Amino acid sequence: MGFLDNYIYYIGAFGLIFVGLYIILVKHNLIKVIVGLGILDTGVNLFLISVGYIAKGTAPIFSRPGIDSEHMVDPVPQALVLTAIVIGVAVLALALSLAIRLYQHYGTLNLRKIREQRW
Amino acid sequence: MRRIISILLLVIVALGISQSLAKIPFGVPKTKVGRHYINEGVKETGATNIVTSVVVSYRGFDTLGEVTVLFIAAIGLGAVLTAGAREGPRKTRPASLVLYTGCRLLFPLILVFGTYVFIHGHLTPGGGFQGGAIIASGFLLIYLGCRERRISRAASNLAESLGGLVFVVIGLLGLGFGDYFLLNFLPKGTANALFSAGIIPIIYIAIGVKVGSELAGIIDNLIEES
Amino acid sequence: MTFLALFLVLLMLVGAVAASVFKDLISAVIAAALVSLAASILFYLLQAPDVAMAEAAIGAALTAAIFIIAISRTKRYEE
Amino acid sequence: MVNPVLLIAVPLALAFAIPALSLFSKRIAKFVPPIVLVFNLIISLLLLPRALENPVVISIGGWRPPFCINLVAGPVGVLFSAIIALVGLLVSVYSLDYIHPDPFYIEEVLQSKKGGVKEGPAEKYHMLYLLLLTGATGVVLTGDIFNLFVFFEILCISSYALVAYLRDKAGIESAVKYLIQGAVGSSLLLIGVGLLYGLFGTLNMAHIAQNIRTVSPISVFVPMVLIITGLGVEAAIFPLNAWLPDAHSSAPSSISAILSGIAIEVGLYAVLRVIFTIFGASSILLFLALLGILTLLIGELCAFCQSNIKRMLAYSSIGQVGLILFALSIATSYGVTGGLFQLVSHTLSKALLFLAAGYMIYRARSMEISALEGMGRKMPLTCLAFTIGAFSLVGLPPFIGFPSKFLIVRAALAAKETFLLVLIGLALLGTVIEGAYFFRVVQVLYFKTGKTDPEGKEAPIAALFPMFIFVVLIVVVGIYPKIVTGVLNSAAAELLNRLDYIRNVLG
Repeated sequence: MGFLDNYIYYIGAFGLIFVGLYIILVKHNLIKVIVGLGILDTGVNLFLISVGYIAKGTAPIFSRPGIDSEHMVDPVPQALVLTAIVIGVAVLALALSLAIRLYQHYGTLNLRKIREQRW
Repeated sequence: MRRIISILLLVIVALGISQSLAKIPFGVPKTKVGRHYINEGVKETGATNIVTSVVVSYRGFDTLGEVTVLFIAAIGLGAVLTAGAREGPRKTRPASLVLYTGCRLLFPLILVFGTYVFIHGHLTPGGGFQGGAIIASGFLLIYLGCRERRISRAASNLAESLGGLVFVVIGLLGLGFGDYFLLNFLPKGTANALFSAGIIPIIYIAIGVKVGSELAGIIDNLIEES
Repeated sequence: MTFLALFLVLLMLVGAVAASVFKDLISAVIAAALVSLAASILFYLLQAPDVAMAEAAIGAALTAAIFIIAISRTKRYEE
Repeated sequence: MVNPVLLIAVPLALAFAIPALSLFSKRIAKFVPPIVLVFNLIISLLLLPRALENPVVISIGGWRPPFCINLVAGPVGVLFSAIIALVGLLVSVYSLDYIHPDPFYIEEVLQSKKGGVKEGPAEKYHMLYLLLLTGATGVVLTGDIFNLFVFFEILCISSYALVAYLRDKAGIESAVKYLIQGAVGSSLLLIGVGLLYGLFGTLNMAHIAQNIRTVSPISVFVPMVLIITGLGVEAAIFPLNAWLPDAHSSAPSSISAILSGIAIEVGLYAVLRVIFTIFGASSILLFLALLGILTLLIGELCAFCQSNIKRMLAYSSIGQVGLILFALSIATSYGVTGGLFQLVSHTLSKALLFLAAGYMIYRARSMEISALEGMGRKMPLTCLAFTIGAFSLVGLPPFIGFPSKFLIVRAALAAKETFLLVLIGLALLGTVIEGAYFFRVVQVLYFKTGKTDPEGKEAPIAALFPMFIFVVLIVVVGIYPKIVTGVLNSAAAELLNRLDYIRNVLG
């Protein structure tokens, strides 16, 4: 159980990252690929947060006076993840708008079938 | 074939990362910078939510960049999707009465909740991004329920511009007052009061307005038939 | 505490795999939203309430909505 | 007292103001980028003398580093920001008249029969353009690795949107490819940054660099590879550049000029900053040199096979990136100076080539090289500009490409390693191929009479003027390379001397 205690979050985070990368590498449907990007982002965010965690920690908010600051978790990764979440949603929205246009042009979202340009 | 190559590639990456991960034990404090923020944050910025003080004050420049990213996405989405000026109301089937009334009732409540979240960003969990997202989901509700309504494009543009401008101008005022961009030049007040932490609540309100109007604009652009 | 985390991580991974397997894109998106929701509870367990709020509001709700709008304007089933 | 933060804050403020301003007047948007970029150019030039003496380190928010984000305006940063402002300014003057004269675009608009396209997206074009350049400026000035990621995203996302700006088939498809590869790259970059934070507990680049030796090399290696891979997508290093030819050839020509002339270079800068300053890694330099030559040969060979002029120029950019990467990985003072010089020379020449090609394509209504036959008589000035750009890129004497390539060869010879000698031989082979395809185009322009008769009209003055400035710069620097070598030498010294960088930032 000790192993799981220590690594469960890392396993979850990297599990998501690898499933996301797998979807992006293997699937042909553009919307599916964008779903993969979203999962990848979530995995990266979970990884960043787990880096900042401290065992038996509390949230870094002095909501009442006299709170123990010794066991507060690291606030920096949380700030980074707030930024990363918003950037992720921005990329997803732009990607989806491109997908809509692509569908209007080609009538399909299968990236295999869309080969206007070659090497 | 493609699957096998991809899986092999991923296994190699996983092995590499595990090498590095072994040096980053879970749950052990490892950071000097974060400790400094926890110990000095309340004194230096006046915000009791340390995450807020990091997001808006210590790493405020990141946040400026992040707001810009969302701004770019909103503009880019508009540039990719909209063709020509939109005239007249949207042509859709009206929603059922229950949905319509429910959305009409919920919308102001969601708006108030979102505003609460970003005004209290320096005291409790939450802040500009979360509040903005909540407000945007309120607009999403309006699109689902009251389908003939539409956000005024001019008002949303104005809100977007004002939010961004307030952020940058406050930063530049800091430069004017004390040679540092985003310097917290207002009095910090007593911790845990609503009117405290100097420029932090002002910036978070600006971010909330900007993020809310941008996300609502993104939804508006996506939903609109072009 | 650990069991909750274990359950959520498993739920998350199952959701991610389901998102990869489903041919119906709407189901895939809902599975992905489930991943975000589980991740947001994990953020809360990891003492990051700010991030949990942002992930729940942006990652789970808004993203899923945007996806569904986009799918309604394209094609629902993967070929 | 000039503050480098103005280079980022003022463009952002004006870009944010454009949606509100355009409620009053639709025409105002297109004049904002030139004005802002003039301002940026002036600030950069004012900063230059101070930066040459001692890097200007500015912390944001009034805290001391490493507890805040800081900007480092050293010779490298100011050099890059000046180039970004200069090229950006000239291209923005060019795009005053060239918003969407691409023939393909016009056809599509006629087909869809929808009015009002001109006004709406045109102001969006100018906002995105300005934000792209702001992102690039932020990347070169910042001293914080996560902040670098954020500005990198600004740069990337605005270029995805601009590649898709014409909304034609090719543009959307290339933007999709570019976006997917770019987004995966940035995720890898973010994982790398997270690992670094886990290892060192700080995000300040100088602070990480100071502590890099406290951790075993093998665990530092993984984040380094992830970060370089993430940045390498934008820098178009060999296995990661599949998006580039599509994206550069289907964007509007003014955007191709910026993507080729600035975006790639900023990506390269970020790779270098990470390798030289943060990791101080000399072990992978040889590998990078090899990768550079591989990139060079593949780019030049593919360019040789193209019949589409913009794709040819795009592949030629890949080749040039390879050459620059090779020169920089020699990692001697000569090598880095040569690499930076080549970078400047490529920026000026390639921007000029894309700008000239833009109007040639517009008049010929086709991107095929064969359609440009006889253009030399129809548009003499534009074709002259194109020819000068091409000669400069190949490295002919009176132009800027000559001294830069000369420096690279000298650096490789001075290193006295057989491996490098072999590689520089291959690089020269690449240059020969480059010469072959550029001369082919020049020959088509001047010495073939066109079967089809393209419209015989010169480009408008707003387009000719920036091209003329580029030509003047290329010739003047080509004749007196001393104008820039001073700055380049101190820039190379800054990149190579990481201890000075750490001392300047952390005090």
